[in-house]
Amino acid sequence: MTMLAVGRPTQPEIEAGAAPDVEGHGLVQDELLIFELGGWAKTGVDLPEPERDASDLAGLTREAPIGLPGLSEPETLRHYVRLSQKNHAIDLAMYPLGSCTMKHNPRLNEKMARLPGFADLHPLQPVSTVQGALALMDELAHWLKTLSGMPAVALSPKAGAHGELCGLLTIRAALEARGDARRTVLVPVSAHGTNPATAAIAGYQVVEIAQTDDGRVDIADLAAKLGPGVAAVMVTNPNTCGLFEREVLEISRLTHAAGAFFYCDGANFNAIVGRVRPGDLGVDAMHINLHKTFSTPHGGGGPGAGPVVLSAALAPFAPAPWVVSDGAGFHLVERNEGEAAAAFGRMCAFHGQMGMYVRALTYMMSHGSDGLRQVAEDAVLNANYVKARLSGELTPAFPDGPCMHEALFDDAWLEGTGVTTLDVAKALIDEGFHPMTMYFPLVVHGAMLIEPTETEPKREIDRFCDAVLRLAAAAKAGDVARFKGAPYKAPLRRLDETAAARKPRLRWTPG
Amino acid sequence: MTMLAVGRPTQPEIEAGAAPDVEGHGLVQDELLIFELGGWAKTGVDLPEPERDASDLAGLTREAPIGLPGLSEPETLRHYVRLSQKNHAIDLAMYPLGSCTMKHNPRLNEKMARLPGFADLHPLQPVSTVQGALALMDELAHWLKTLSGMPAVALSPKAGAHGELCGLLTIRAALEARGDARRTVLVPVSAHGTNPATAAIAGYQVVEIAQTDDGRVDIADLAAKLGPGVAAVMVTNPNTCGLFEREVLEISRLTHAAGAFFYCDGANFNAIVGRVRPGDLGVDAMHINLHKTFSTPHGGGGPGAGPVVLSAALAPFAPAPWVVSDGAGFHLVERNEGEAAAAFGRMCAFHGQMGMYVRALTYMMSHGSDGLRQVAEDAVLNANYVKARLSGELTPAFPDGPCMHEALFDDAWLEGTGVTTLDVAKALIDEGFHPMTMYFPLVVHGAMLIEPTETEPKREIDRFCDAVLRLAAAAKAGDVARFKGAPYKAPLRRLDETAAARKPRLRWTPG
Amino acid sequence: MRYLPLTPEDRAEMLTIIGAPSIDALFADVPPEAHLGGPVDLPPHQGELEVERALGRLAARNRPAGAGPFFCGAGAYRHHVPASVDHIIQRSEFLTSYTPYQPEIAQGTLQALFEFQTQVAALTGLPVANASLYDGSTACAEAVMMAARVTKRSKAVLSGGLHPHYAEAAWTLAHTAGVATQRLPAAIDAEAAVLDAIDADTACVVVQTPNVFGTVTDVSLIAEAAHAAGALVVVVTTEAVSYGLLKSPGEMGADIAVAEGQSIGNPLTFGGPYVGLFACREALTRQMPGRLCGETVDAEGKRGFVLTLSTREQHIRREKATSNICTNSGLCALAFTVHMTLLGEAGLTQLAKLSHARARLLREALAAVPGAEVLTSRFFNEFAVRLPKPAATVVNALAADGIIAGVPVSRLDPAAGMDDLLIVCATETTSHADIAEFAEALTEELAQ
Amino acid sequence: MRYLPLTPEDRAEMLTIIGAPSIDALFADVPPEAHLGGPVDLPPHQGELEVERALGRLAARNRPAGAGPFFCGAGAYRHHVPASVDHIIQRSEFLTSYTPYQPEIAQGTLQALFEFQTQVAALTGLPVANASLYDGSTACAEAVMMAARVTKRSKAVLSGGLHPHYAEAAWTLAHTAGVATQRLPAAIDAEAAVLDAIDADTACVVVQTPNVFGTVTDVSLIAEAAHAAGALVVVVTTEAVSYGLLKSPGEMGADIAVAEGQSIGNPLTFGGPYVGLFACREALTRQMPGRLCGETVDAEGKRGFVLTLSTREQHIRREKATSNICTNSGLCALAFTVHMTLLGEAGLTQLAKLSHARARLLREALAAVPGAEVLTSRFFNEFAVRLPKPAATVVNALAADGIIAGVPVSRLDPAAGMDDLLIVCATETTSHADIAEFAEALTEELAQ
Ligand SMILES: Cc1ncc(COP(=O)(O)O)c(C=O)c1O
Ligand SMILES: Cc1ncc(COP(=O)(O)O)c(C=O)c1O
Repeated sequence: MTMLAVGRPTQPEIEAGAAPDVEGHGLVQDELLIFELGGWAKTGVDLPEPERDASDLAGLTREAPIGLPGLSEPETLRHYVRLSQKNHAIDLAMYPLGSCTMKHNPRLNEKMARLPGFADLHPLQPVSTVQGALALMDELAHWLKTLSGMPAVALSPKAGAHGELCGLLTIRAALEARGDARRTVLVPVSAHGTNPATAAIAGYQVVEIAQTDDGRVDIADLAAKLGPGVAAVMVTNPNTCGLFEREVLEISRLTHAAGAFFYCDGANFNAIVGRVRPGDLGVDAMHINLHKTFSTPHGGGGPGAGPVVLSAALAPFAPAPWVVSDGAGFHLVERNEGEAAAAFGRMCAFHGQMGMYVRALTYMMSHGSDGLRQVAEDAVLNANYVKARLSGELTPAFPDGPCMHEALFDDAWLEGTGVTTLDVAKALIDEGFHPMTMYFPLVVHGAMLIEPTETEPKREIDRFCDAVLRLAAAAKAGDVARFKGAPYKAPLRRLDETAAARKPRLRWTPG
Repeated sequence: MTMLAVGRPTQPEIEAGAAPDVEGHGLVQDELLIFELGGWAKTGVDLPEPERDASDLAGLTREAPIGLPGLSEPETLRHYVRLSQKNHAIDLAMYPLGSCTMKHNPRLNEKMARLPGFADLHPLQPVSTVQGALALMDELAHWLKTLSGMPAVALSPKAGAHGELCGLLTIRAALEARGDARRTVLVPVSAHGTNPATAAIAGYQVVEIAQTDDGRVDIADLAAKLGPGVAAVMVTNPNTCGLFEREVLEISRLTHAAGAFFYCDGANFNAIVGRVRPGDLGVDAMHINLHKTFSTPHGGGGPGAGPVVLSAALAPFAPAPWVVSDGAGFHLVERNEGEAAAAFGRMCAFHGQMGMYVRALTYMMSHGSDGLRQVAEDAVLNANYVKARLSGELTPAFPDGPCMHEALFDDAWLEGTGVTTLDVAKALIDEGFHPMTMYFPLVVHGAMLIEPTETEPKREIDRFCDAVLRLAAAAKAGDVARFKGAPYKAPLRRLDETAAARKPRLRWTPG
Repeated sequence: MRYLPLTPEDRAEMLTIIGAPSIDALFADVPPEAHLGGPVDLPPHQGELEVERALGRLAARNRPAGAGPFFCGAGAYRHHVPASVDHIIQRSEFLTSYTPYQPEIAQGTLQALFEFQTQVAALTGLPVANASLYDGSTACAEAVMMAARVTKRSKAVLSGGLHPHYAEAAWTLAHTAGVATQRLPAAIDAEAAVLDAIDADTACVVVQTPNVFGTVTDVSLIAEAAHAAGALVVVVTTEAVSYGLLKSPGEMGADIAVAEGQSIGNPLTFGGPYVGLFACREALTRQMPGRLCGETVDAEGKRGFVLTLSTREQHIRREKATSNICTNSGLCALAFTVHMTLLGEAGLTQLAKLSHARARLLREALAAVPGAEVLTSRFFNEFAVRLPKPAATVVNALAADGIIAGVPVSRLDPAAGMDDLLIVCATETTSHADIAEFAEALTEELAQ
Repeated sequence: MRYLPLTPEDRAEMLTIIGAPSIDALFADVPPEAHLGGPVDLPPHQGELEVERALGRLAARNRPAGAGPFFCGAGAYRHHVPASVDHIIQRSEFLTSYTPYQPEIAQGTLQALFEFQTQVAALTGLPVANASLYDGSTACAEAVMMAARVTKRSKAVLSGGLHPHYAEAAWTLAHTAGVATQRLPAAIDAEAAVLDAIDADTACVVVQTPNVFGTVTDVSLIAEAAHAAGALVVVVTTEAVSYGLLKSPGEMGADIAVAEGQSIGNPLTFGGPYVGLFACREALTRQMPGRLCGETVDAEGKRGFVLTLSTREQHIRREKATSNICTNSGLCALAFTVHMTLLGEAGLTQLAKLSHARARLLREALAAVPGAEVLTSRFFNEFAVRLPKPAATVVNALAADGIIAGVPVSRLDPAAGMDDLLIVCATETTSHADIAEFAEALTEELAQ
C-alpha cells in the first residue's frame, strides 16, 4: 500500500528543535522480562498429541507447576530481536577489548557448522557413520600442530581455561609418570586470572614471578624461583602487556634445566600465527583459543574451544578421546587404553567442541598459510598504529619498542583530571565504540589495553583514535561531567554494580 | 578477558544529568555510502585465477573502469548491519500499515526456501529432475483453489499488480474469444492505485463507480454504468475501507447479467481466508498477495507473488506456464499449445516466484484449514478492537457496524488542532511504532488506515492504542510542537521530500 | 497455533470491549449463504517438525544444480553467493520491513537502494537507474512500453537473439496497448538484423548482448542507425556478471538498458524471485517505471534518502501512471547490492573473466566431441552447440546419468526449427572435472 | 584476502606513522632463530566456494541423525529446534558480542541471561542458577568440587547410574584436588545404593535421574539420609526435557542440581558445544562456580542487569577463585532460553509427554522382539535392552542397514561387563515408522 496518496511530497514545516518530553524511544524499545509478558498458558510450538500417557511414572511426576511463561512465535522473536539491539557487537563497530581478539566472525563458518552432516550428528553414533567428522578433527589437529610446530594436540578442552587445566594435568601426569611429584607452578604477576586459578585447581601452589620494567618476565627472579619443586612455568606469550617475551628461549632453557615444563598461555597466538611457532620456542604445552585466533564467535560469552598443543614429552599423557587412523579409516580412542594408556583422564563428556572445530577449520582453510601469516602481521600493524596515534596524548605503559597485537596504556595521562580509566571507558560508549579492556593487566595502573585485531579497517581505527583523542582533550580541559555521567547515549545509563552485589537478585520473582 | 579486575564493582558517582554535547550516538552509527568508504581496489571475495584470457573478445571488452567500490567482508557486513538498525520492522514492533497486512514472517518459511532442492534449482532443468518443485506448485495451487473455491489458478504473476494485469488479460482474452470487444473497466473510487493503473495498461478505459455513505459500492451507480461496453468490474473485497461489500452477490449478479466479468482485488483476503470463498461470491478472477495473506516477507518492498484464481469461464485463457500431471508425473506446459492453446500469453520468463511458493505453502501447511480460519477471525477481531478502543477520541470513517481486518479513521478529530494526519504519523514514530497507512483510501479525508493483523498480541495493540490516545490528547491540548517537529527520536528527523523531487539526486556522484 | 498470540481469554475480553456477542457477529456483513460452516477441506495445522519433513520430502525429489555437472544458463545463472549476503538479507530489519514510505525509520532500506541505483547506473553505463522491477523479462516489456510512450510510436523491433520468454512477455504487455512487436527470426548472430526492420513507426529496437545463444555484440552501430531513424535502443542483458568484462550498454549508445540481476547475489530458485535492472538516459527519467530513491536532507540538514518522483507511479497517478508496478524486488536488490559491494570492481572483473575462462574450457572440450559443433563464435560464458540428434533427447539421456547438459533451444522456442541446438553455460562454479565428465558422457551419447 | 581490510597503501602509510621501516621491524622482539622465513607448510588461501565444497565433502561422509531411524541418547538428545531459535542466535548483536562486561551496551545479552537463570531455577526447583558452564559433565565435576569446599570433606560418592563420562570427568578434576570419588558399580536401578557408601568424610552423593540406563528415581529418601550424614546431594540430569514431566531436583531435596541443557535449543553437533546448567540452594550462592547475572538500576533508576558476585571468579580472586572458568556457553544458553520461551510450561510439558509416549511405543515394539529384553522399568525417554549378542555387534550390523540403533553400554563403560546391553532413546523426532523399521531389523538381526 501507499503512503502519501495525496501526491504532494512533504517537507519539514518547522525548524528542528530539541525533543519535547516524548515518552517513546523511536526504534529502541523498552522491553520487559518474559515473566512479565504474561504468557502463562501460551506456547510458541505445535506438537502432536502423545500416543501414550505417563501412568507408568506414577509418584515420580511433578505435581506443582514449574512456573515458566511461554510466548507465541511472533512475540518470542520480537522480544529477543528487541533485546539484541541493546548490545554492542563486532558487526556494529570496533570492539577493541584487549586480550579478547574480537575479530570478524565469517558467516561461512556459521553456514558450514550448520550442515546436517555436522550439526545433526550424535557423539555416540557408530564411528563408521561419522568418518567425515573424525577426518575433520584430524585435519584441524594437523593445522594446529603445523602452525604451532608441535607434535600433538588434545582437542577436547572447551575453552582457554579448560585448555590450561588440560595442559597442567598433562604435565602433572608426565611428572607422576617419572615419579617426580612437584608442587608449585610459577606464574608472572601480569598473568590472566585463569592462569593462577587453573594452577590452583590442578593442585599446585602458585608462586608469582616478578616483571621487569619493560613488561617482561624477570629472568633473574624466574631463575631464583625455579627448583626441584617447580612443576611448570606458565607464561603468556605474547604476554598480557601485548609484548613478546624477548627472553623466551632463555625462559624455556631455564625451565627445562630445572626439570620443569614450559606452559604457554596461547590466548594471544593471533599476534604470531604463521610467523612464529611456539614449538620453536621450547614450549611444552599451549592452549589455543579457537574463539580468538581462529574466529569462532564469542556469542556473548561463549562457547569457545581451547585445544592444547603438546610436546613429544607430554603427548602420551593427553586425555581421551584421541582420533587415530589406519587403513580401515578413523577411530576414536575413548578410554585410557591402547595409544591412550597413559592418558591422564577425561576433560568432559564426548569429544569436545565439534561446532567450533568446523568453524575454525573453515576459517583456516579460507586464510591458508599465506593468509594466516598476514593475519598476524596486520594484527600487529594495527596495534602499533593505535599506539603511535595515541602516544602523544595518552601514556603508553611501555613506550620503547614495538608492541605486538595490542597497545597498553596506563592512566598517568589522567592524573589530576579527576577522570578515571573507568570513566574513559564509559565515555567511549557514547562515541559509539566498545571500550578497551580496563584495569588489566594488574601490573599497570589504570590499565587500558587496546586490541584492534587485523579485521579492523584503517578508517575505523582512525575513527576510534580520533574519539579517544577527543576524550583526552576533554578530560584535560576539565570536562568531567562528560565522563562521570557517561554513558549518556547507551540504552541505559551507568549501572549500579555495587547495589547488585550488596543484595543479589539473581532471578525474577513474582511481585 | 576481564573488565574491572580491580575487583570493586562500580556505581554511578553523579546523578544523571542531561547529556552534554557528545558527538557520538552510542549504538546507532552514522554510516557513509559505500562509495565514500573508499575501497576502490578492494574486494571481499577470493577467486582463483582464470585459466584462459579474454583475447577472443577483443574490441568487445570494456576499456574504462566501471567505477564500483568494493569492501572486505568485515567492512561489508558492518556497513549493512549498521544500516539495518535504521529500519523499523515487524520484528521490532507493531507495523499497522493498512492494506499491507504486515504479519509475522515465520523463519521456518525462510529455512524451507533455502533447501538446496528448491533454492539451487534452475528453471530450465529437465522436468524429470524437478518433479518435487512441480509437485509443490501443484500442491500450492490446490490450497489456493480450495481456499478461494475457484477451479483454476495462474501462479506466475510476480506481485499483486502483476496479478491484476494477469486477471484482466485473461478476461480480455475470454471476451475476444467470444468476439466481444469491450473497452471499459469499472473501478470504485476507493480502489487501490494499481487497479486503475492496471486497467489502463490492459488497454481499458477506467470509469469510476461511486461509493455509498457507508463505504461500499453504490449499486445504483454500478447498474447505471454497466453495459455492453464494460469488460469487467474491479472491486476490492473486503474493500480498502476495511469493509465487506454487503451487496457483493448483487454486484456479481449485475456484472454477469451485463456480460462483464467480476474481478476481485484479493489483497485483503486475509480478513476472510478460511471463512468465505470468493468463488461463492461470484468472483471470476482474483489475485492473492502471497506476501500479505500467506506471510511471505515484504523485504523492504518485495519480492512478492500474486497468483490469480480463476473461474471455469476464464481458466482456459490463463497464461503459460501450466503445471499438469499424468501417470508419468508432472509436466510443464510452457507454450500456448495443448491444454494452454487459448492462453493469452506469458507474464514473465520462467515459472514465477518459486521462492515465495515454498514460503507460502510452508505457512499454509503450518496453519492448516483450522489455523487459517482462525487467522481471519483474529485479524478481524484485532481490527475491531482497535476501532473500539480509539473511537472515543478519534473519528471512525464508518462508525456503524463492524469493520473487517482494518480500522479506518478520518481526520475530523484533528479539526482546529493544526495537526494533520501526516503529523500524527510522524509522532507515532517517536512512540516506537510504524505509522498506520495515511491518506488512503482517497475517499476519506486525511484517512488513517490501521491494520494490526492477527499476529499482534493484545498487549502490543494496547500499547499502540495507548500511544495514539496519548497523541490525541496532546493534539487536542494544543501541543503542536510534538507533532510538527516529529519524529524526534528516529535515526533522522523529518525528511524534505519536496527538495528531493525538485532536483532529483538519484545516484551518488563523486565530489 | 504458534503464530497466533491471542489467548481465549484475550478474545473474550476483546469481544466485550468491542461489544460484540461473538466472532461471527463481526462477519455479519457477509451474506449468510456465503458463510462457511467449518474449515475448508484441507489438512489441519501441523507442527514445525512435520511441515519441515513434508517440505524436505518434496525438495528431495529435485536434483539441485550443485549436485553434479551442470551447464544451464539461458536467462538464469548459477553463481556462488557468499554466506554474508544471505546473512544480511535475513536481518529482521531488512526482511520484515515494508516499502520505505516512512523514510525516517527506513533509512537502512533507502540507503541500500540508493547504493543499488548507483551500482546499476555504473554497470549499465547510464546515469539513472530505478529501485528494481520484478525481473529482466518484465523490465524488458516495460522498456518497450516506455519507448512507445517517449517516441509516441507503436512498433518495437525485437532481435532474434532476444530470449524467447522475454519476447513473449514483451508481446503480451505491448499488444494489449496496441504496440506491435516485430520479432525477427532466431539466429546465433542476430542483433545486426534489427537494422533492416527499423521504419518510421519504430519506437525502439530491442537487442540482447550476450544474446540467448551467447553471442556478444557491440551494438554501437545499431544504436547510431536507430537513433538516426528516431528510434530508441533497448539493450537487454540476462547475465549481469558479463558487465564485468564487456562494454556497457551506455558506452554503446543504449537509451535504455534492462537486465536480469539474479546472477549477482541471488540463487536460482527455479526461476524466481529475481530482480529486474532498469536504467536509462537522464532525459527519460520521468517516463521510467518503478520506484526511485533520491537524496535529500532532514530537518536538521542531515543527509537522508527518500522515495521520489512518485508522481509517475500508480498510487499517485493511478490510470495515468507509467506502470502499474507497486511491490518490486526489494530484497533481491539488496542481495544484489551486498554481493556487488563484496565483489567491488576488482572482484566483478575477476568473476567475469573466470566465468569466461571456464566457458572457453568448456568450448574446447565440447568442440573435441565428435559430432558436436560449437556455433557461437563471440561468447561470454554460454554458447550454442549443434548436435547430430535432437538436443532435448541428449539432455534427457545425460540427465539420467546425473549430468544437466544445458538448455535445448527447442524448449525455449520450438518454432525456431533449431531442435538440434543446445545452449550450454559455464560459471566459476563449473569445475574442470564437471567439464571432463560432460564431454565424456556427450561423446558416448553421440556415439550411440 | 577477503577478511583483511588493510590495503597495501594502508600498510605503507601506517608503517610511516609508526615510524617502522617494515613489518618485520615490528617483530624485532622475536628471537631471530624463531622467525619463520615464509608460510608454514599448509595449503594457501581459498575462496568461499572452494572451502564450502571441501567442508561439504567431509559432511557428506557422515550419516546425519535425521537421515533415518535413530535411537541414540545417553547424554545427548535429538530434539527439533525451531527455526526461530537459530535465527535469534545468529543475530549479529548476540553472535558477535563478548562477555557482557560493559553492561550499558550489553543489556540484550544480560537480560537474556537473567531470563535463562530464572528458567533454570524454575526447572531445577532451586532458587539460584548461574549463567551456564561448559556442559553437563563439567558442571557435574564443578558440583563435586563445590560440595567439597562447602563441607570441607574429601569424598564424593558417585552413583552407578551416573553417565560414565561424567564420572570420569568428575574423577579427573577431583582427584587432582585430593578429593576421592567412590564410583559404585553400574546398575540399571543404581541410585539408592549410594546410601550405603555415605560416611563421615562424604562431601556429597552424586545421583542421576533419569540415569544413564534411563531409570527415573525419586531421590527424596536418599537426600534425607545424605543430609542426615552431613553430605550434600548433587542431582544430575542429562535430558533436560525430562524436567517437563518429572519431579524437580529441588522438590526432591537436592542441594545442587546440574544438567546438560543441550536438548533444549541446541543441535547434537557431535557432542559440543553444549550448555551446562548449574543451580543450588541460596546459602551456597557464594560458593558457586561461573558467572552470575543480577538485577540492578542505572543512574536514572531504570532497571538493568549486570554480572555480579564476581569476587568468586578467577579474574578477581585468581588462585582463590571457586573455579577457573571464564568463557562459558553463552550462545547455547541463549538458544536454550529462546527455545524454552517458545515452549513455555505448556509446550515443555507436552514435549516431555510426547517423548515419553514415543519411548513407550519403542518399548512395546522392542519388548516384542524375540531375544530382546527391556530392563529399565521406570524410564522417561530412554531405557536399556538386553540382547542375546554383544550390543556393539548389533549396532554395527543395523548401521549397515541405515538404522542407528542406540548406544552400546560397552562403548561408555567396557568395564561394566554389560556388553549385551543397549541403551535406546526416543523423542518427538522418533516416528512410528522409525520404530517399526527398527523392531523389524532387530528381529532379523537377532534371528541370525
Ligand atoms: C590471556 C588469557 N588467558 C586465558 C584466557 C581464558 O580463555 P577462556 O575465556 O577461553 O577460558 C583468556 C581469555 O579470556 C585470556 O585473555
Ligand atoms: C488493495 C491493494 N491492491 C493491490 C495491491 C498491489 O499489490 P502489490 O504491491 O503486490 O503489487 C496492494 C498492495 O500494495 C493493495 O493494498
